[in-house]
Amino acid sequence: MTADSTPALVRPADGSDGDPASAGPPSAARGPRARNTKAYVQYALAKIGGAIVSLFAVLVTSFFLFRLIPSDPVKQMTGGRKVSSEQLQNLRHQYGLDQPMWKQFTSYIGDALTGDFGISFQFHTPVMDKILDALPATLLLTGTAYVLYSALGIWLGTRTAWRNGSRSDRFNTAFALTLYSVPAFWLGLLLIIVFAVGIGPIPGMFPTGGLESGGETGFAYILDVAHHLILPVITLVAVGYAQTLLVMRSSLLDEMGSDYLTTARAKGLRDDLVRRRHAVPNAMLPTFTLMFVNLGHVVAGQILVETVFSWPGLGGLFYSALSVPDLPLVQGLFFVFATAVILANTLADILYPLLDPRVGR
Amino acid sequence: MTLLEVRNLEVTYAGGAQAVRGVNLSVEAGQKLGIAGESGCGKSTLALALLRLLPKDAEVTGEILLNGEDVLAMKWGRVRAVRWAGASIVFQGAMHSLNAVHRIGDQIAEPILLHKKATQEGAKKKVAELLEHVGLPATRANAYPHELSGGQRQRVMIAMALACEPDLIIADEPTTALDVMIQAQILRLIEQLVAEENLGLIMISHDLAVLSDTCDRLSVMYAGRVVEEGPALQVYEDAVHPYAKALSAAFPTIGDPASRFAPRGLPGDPPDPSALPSGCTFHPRCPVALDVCASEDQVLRIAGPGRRAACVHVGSAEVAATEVEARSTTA
Amino acid sequence: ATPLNPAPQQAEAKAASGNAAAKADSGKKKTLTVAVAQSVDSLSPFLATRLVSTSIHRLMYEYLTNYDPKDNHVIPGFATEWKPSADKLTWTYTIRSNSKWSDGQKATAHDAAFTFNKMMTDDAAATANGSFVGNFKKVTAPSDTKLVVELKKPQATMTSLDIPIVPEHIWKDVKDYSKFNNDKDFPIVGNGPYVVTGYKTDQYVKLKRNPDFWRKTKTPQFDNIVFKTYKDQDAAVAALRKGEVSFVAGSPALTPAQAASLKGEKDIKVNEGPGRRFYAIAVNPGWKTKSGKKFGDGNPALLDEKVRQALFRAVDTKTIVDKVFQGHAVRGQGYIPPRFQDYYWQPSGDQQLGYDPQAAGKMLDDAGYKMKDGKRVGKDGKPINLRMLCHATDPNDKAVGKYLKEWWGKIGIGLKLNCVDDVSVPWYAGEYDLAFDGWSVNPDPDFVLGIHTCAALPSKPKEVAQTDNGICDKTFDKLYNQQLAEYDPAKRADTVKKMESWLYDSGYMNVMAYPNAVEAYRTDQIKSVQTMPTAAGNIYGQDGYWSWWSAEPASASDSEDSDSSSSTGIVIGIVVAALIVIGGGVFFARRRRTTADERE
Amino acid sequence: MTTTDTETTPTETPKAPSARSLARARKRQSLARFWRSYRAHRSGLWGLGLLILIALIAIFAPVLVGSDAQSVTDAPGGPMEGPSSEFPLGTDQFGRSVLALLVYGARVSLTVGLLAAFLCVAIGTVIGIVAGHFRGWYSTVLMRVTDWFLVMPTLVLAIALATVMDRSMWTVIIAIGVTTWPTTARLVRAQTLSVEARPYIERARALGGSHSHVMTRHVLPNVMPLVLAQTTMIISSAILTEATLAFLGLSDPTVTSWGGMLQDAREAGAVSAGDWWYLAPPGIAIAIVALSFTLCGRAVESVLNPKLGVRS
Amino acid sequence: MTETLQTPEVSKNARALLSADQLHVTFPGRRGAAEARAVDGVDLDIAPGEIVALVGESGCGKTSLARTLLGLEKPTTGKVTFAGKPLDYASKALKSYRKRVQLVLQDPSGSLNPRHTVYDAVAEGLRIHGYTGDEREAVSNALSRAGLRPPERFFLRYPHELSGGQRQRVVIAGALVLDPELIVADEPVASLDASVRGEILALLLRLRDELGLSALVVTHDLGLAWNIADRVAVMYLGRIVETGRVEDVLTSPQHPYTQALLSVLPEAPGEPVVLTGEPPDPSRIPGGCRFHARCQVLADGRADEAGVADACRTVDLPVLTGAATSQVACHWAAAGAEDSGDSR
Ligand SMILES: Nc1ncnc2c1ncn2[C@@H]1O[C@H](COP(=O)(O)OP(=O)(O)OP(=O)(O)O)[C@@H](O)[C@H]1O
Ligand SMILES: Nc1ncnc2c1ncn2[C@@H]1O[C@H](COP(=O)(O)OP(=O)(O)OP(=O)(O)O)[C@@H](O)[C@H]1O
Ligand SMILES: [Mg+2]
Ligand SMILES: [Mg+2]
Repeated sequence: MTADSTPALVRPADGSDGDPASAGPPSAARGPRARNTKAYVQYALAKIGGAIVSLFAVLVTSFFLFRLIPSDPVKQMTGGRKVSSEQLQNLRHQYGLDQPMWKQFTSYIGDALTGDFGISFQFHTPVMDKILDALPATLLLTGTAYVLYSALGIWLGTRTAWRNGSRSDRFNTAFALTLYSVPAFWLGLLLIIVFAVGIGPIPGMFPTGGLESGGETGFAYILDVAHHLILPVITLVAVGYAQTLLVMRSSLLDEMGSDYLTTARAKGLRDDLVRRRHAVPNAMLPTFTLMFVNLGHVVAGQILVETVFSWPGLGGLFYSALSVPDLPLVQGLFFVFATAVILANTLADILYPLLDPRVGR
Repeated sequence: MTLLEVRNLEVTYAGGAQAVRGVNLSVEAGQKLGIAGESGCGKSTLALALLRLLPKDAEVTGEILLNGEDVLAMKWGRVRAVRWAGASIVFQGAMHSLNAVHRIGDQIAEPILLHKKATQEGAKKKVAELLEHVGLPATRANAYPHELSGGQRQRVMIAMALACEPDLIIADEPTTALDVMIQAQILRLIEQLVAEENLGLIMISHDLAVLSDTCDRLSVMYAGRVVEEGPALQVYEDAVHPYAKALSAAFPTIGDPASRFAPRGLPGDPPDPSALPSGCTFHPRCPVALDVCASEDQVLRIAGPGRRAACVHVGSAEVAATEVEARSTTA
Repeated sequence: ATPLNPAPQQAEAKAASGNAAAKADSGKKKTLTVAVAQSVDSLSPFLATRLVSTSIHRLMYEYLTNYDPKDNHVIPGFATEWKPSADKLTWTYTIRSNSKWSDGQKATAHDAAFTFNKMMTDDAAATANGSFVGNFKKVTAPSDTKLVVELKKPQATMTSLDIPIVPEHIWKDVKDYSKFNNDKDFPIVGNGPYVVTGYKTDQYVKLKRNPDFWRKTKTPQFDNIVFKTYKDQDAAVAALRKGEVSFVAGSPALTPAQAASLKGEKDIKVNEGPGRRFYAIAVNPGWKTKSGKKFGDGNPALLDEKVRQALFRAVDTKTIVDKVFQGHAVRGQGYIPPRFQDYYWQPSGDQQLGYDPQAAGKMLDDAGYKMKDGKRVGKDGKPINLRMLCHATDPNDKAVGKYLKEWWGKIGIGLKLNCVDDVSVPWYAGEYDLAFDGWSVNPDPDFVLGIHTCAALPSKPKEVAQTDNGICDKTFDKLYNQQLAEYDPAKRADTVKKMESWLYDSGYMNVMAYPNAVEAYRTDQIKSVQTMPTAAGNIYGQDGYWSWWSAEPASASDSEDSDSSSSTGIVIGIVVAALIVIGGGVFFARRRRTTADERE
Repeated sequence: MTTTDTETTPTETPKAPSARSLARARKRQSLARFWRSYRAHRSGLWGLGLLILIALIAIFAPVLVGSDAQSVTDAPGGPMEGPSSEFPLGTDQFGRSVLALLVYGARVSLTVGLLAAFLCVAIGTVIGIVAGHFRGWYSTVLMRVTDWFLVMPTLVLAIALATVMDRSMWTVIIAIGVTTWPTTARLVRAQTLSVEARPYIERARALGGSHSHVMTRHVLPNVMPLVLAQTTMIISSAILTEATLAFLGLSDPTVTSWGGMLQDAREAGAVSAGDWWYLAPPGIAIAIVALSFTLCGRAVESVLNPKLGVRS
Repeated sequence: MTETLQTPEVSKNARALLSADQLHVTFPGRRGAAEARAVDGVDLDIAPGEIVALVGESGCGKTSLARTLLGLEKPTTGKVTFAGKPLDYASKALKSYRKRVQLVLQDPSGSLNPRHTVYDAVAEGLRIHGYTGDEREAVSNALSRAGLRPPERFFLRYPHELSGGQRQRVVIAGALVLDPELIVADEPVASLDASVRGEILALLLRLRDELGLSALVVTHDLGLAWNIADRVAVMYLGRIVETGRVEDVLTSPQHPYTQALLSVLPEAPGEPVVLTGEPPDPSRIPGGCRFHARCQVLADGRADEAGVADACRTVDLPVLTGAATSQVACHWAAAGAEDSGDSR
């Protein structure tokens, strides 16, 4: 959800550099392949360099941004129990909170570069351990949903665009848009009421929350987790696939009148081959962009859906960390989230030239 | 048997634009037909109609006999079989007509694999042959379209058109976007290939000069209709229809003092195909229009041996161009 | 042990499958699943502060003393008896000799001494319970059964030191107490009635009955207890409905709507007991440091006792109990909830500040705060607009805030709710006018009284301190010291009540209600469970392990149906999902066939 | 008297039609043309109709349901009553009519949606145009900043911001506005780049036009339609984000919003109690408004796009 | 400043309205590619009232030269002189320069903002330069001069409501409204239909005759040069290789490149000389004569006969002066010209 879900999000394929000349295709023939490879490596290195700069910027901001939250670390550590003056000093000292800001900052940066984000105030565990604990659950949920809604979106997007204006197009688009407008957490609540609790003749078929019933092993465990996965995944897919659908649809529509499609038809290709071999690969680029943006957000999880379904993932962890607030954990999570997005974007940038020969060389 | 015979072809787009209005054409094997006309007169529409490539909602009537078989009456399966194998097209903008994400070799091989049931190996060999044929090194098969220059891309398009050894090639403005020198290269290549293989060729362009140089016969179109046709040189140098005349005058001959400091053109604007003028569609711009032109549609009439033109001033007998002019001044 | 149940219980059969020893037992085990809302902060007693963690610690470890479930009086725990010296500065505890750690080692006074010493010497170990030992001078264990604690000054909580005693032989190797969470090696060595056998962050904590537990008056009937985390209370309630869990503890209570909807349900019992919390409006008294330095920016009008009282007179506690708590609370007056009978105090008739907006208006008029254009103006001629701190996560704060805003609006006082996640920063800075406040009261009231003494004030402005609301008053302090030194329960109770009376009159702490504990369990899984106090008490979060220690499983036949229904759930769920996938596939395949040929 | 007045004006106009007034007529005409093609989009009409209806409801809320509908002390009903003729959608835990609250909630949702979108679009457009127009390091810096904001998971950043600032409607507006602009900025920059590549920009520069001339006279008008279409989409997602933040308890609890109602309903245990009349309407209302804006946006986009030639 | 130093140059170009002097424009190469020398040493003078055609194949640097003359691109080295004064790139000075020199682009549809009416488009220049007179009057005048009559009929049209020829007239009117002294037209008719072209060209000629306007017309169409230009400059790979009166250059071309260009025209007599290979690449300009790699004269051995083959490959040619005399930059022509002179 949120604003970045509008299809317009998709970035121009030429990446972030402001070079206007890169938008057009190079006019003259390029030199030998070796030069292309070298250019590509250069391009990739530039992208990676950019990513490192971004990462550093994120690191710095996450330090300062969350220091704005009015909160008292010592209180988080003692869970609100009353402390004496000297105990207070001791705790402050122990966590380095009595250091001047710049010193805290430098040691934070230094530690963070080694993957150490300090000790969670509320869980007394290294932040990274806590994050790594919750990561698999998030990846399982949002990853599954991601794969499903991307596939569904691409498939339906292709279909609706190819039969633009038909009844199934109108129905599918309207249906997707409607789901897209529904708040995810609300849909989750409804699904719980209807399919987990059961309403009227519908029995409660699914668990109300959590990742597992506990205690299962082997195949039974897998089945059990799958069973827990169904409702949250449905929620995420329902609110998520519209975006991919719309992007896929509009980029395919853009391609629909293209001359190369006429060429393909003129060659005597069947309609579905024209679509699959020619139209879709060309229309995929904006969708790929979106998919990589979404991929980056897979790690951030779905705060609300994770909350509603008691999913022990990063989204829920972030929200609880923020409401305590557990500064080191918040910083660490924020950094991990942003890193995931940066990595996904960089990966996208690096892969584009391979996906679309026009880009980046 | 004539290779291609088009009878009374009419195309109306969904928006009501009458892009082609009753065109008759015929092309023999080994013959080169040029179609000239200004932008929007329906040249591309005509070309696309020949292989039923127009959008579904465009209404097409008439007969298109390709090797005696009516394309418009065929089943889709048959149409697909005829496409490229029977007649292939070289499109105007090669950049857009090639798929940017596939290697050109694969694009050339695609119709071979489809129509000739060739093996991958066979197709590859054929692609290499074709590329050499149009003057590109066979290694370029691995290139993507954007790695080629405009002229090279156009060569790829031509190679592709030849892939299934069709009887007819339709070239829709194959050189418009190209530089003079490259244009010359491509035209030579087409001429040479057509001569070698004894193919039928329909060449579409707005450049009357180029067509007259390349083709055997010329048809000049205006607002969806052929207004003059005949042997290429005659039409170019001695046009009968006022439009064709104006068009040929627009290409000055260097060294001809008559055109020095005297650019010639045709006043007025090209017609809008969805709101065509009444009567002869050319009459609003015609320097020699009569009153009847505004109300009476003009059909093609014999204008000499092997020549026809759609103008009131033609018909009864051969009317010399000078006479037409004289008459217009008196009128 | 009770005879084994012929029919398996779903949850418990699973628990057994991973455990070889249990398999030998033919795997028929009984499991009690408790839905909790909090996630465990730590399993280390030195770090854990959340209720869920301390409840688990009650089951894992012994404490020196325990509380009688009937009436909360102190009873022996790890210590069998205790005795203060005449100067009340040395306490000698006799440690029981029949307690064993679950790894077979004997639990002794040395373990207790180790625990206390660790907290006294290692700051990290003092994180959670440091306040208990802040006053300790020296702790020694002269023998296996004798523990001696020397104090710096007398301390009233010596019989209610709520500190889990940990095994020295395990904990002495711990390097860094600030990071050790006691959650890596299972089972975790303990000497309580249950032993922790498994833990997954934010998911569950599993415990197994400790067969060697010393208290043999009764053997716990459930073989396993699982604390399962449900972040969403409705999910927990749904899980209870479906029989996925046996018990739901509210956080802090089930909402009235939830309670109401569960009440009619078959096989579910809603238990409502008087809560241990008071729920009050705290008024900024003008904060000072220990040395008397003033700080904070509380509204000066509130320094007038009459204004504070007037504000409270405009609060209709009955409506709050009826509407916000919908009857699941008791109207508040004195500081200590009625659950603690000994210390419960009520204002006398003329002392009472009952709901009377008119009287409130008059009091304000008299105090010199006149109405002007519908707004009450202060001494500076500006309208009085008060800021009230509220806990963003507490729905009651927000709901009561809505009422307060309207009630006080009627007597011309403006209110702005400032709901934040962490109220402590503005609070310790004294930057508030009013605040929602509430504490869970222990059987011994020392703590909740001590937080209003001058000694609890911060030493520096804005620093975290022991004080609750920055109150500092000589009269109150005198009474506090008096009760601290008083060993006669009745006399001490008297003094405590005097303190409550003072607090009431001061208007600094206006108790609005004592929320009830509202919780629910499945009677087809739990036949009976001990409440605390026995008469109308609560189950979750007791001062002791009584509830789970005493819980009786329902007979097998009752639980069968919940079992089958949830496994049916799995089957149906997966079948439905499979059908959708297959249906989609078929649909897709069919469409493809139709599009394949005659289309263009 | 008045008739003569009105008669003189039209007689004057054809005589000396000032270019300005004719231009205005021209603008009106193109608006009319816009409306004609907009009308062809049935879903867009639906969206617009619904929006107008909801906007009217929001504006006239005090008249429709009484100005004290939000009062807890004067709540007319009992807690959590089911639908009845008096309370068509039942009551909340304070006994207030859910329908009345829903009507009031529209005010917050629409205000937040509109203002947040405005903020987002204003920032995004300015930054996008400037970054697209100028070359060199400031453009690079601007885009780096934009990229930085873009990699932040929006909701995460909004939650963080809403936590940092105090709970009020303005906080939510700012949090949404500040976190969503980068998308707009990128889009506007891309569009600016494509507009800047058009020959008419070259012509304007060759005529001696300054940077501000080019940006305001040429780029802005050509970017605006796209921005307009984008705005409606942003409004729709801003409304969803507002609901989300309110649902997480990050909005002002004393203000009734749809997201806040859902949060209240959940806190009150409406889910367990199965009180659908309390739970369903706010969600449906959010979905309807969000959908309406999206539909309008899509219709606007498809009306403007062909002429805009964005895609060509 | 250095008045004294400039004096001789001012006098040198005294007759020219606009002149380019040793102009070089270099674009940095993208992503490690070599830099592109789009304009590589050009001298060109345009006298008042003169129409100069600049011809050459695609990518030879015509547009870059035109843009540099307008100050839209800063020359890497060399300078542009207008009315005897070197062009000043300060924004104020540029603005006043751009009042006197106007640009007309190839694509009239693209040169008009689709959201501006014809009136706005024409008045834009006036507004930019803060015209104080009657704007309406000026716009009407410009439109009628550009052949759009009656002008009022077109005021409120949008570009998409006009035909291509009309659009180009609007663009020209927009240029005329500021009463410029020189128009630079970059392929002004390339995108128009053949039948419409003549009208626009006739308009340019008429404006020269009526207003004494100078023009630089950039084109790749030699017929167009024949139609309207006084003088023609043939450009190859960033440099002018042949220049002179249209009648001279187009009827008896000296440079093999010009010869080839003329020979491939459809109606040209004789066997066309189709140069092989792709358009040249300004990032790889060969040494010696820049045309030698494609030169038919060198290829068929005629250069060898004339004994200049080595010079063609190795000896750089001097930059032709901008003056109106006929000049050619070719070793072979230099050698051959004497021969033919002898034989004649
Ligand atoms: N898909 C379509 N729908 C509606 N009208 C169309 C469509 N394609 C072309 N037209 C109209 O039909 C007329 C003929 O178009 P066509 O492309 O055949 O012209 P053309 O002679 O090829 O022009 P050009 O020289 O510019 O290529 C034009 O006026 C065009 O606007
Ligand atoms: N902004 C630029 N950056 C880099 N290279 C450029 C730029 N503009 C032009 N070039 C290069 O400079 C060379 C000359 O370009 P120019 O546009 O002047 O040619 P032209 O003669 O006008 O060609 P055409 O006939 O195709 O318009 C070309 O190779 C082009 O790629
Ligand atoms: Mg065409
Ligand atoms: Mg150019």
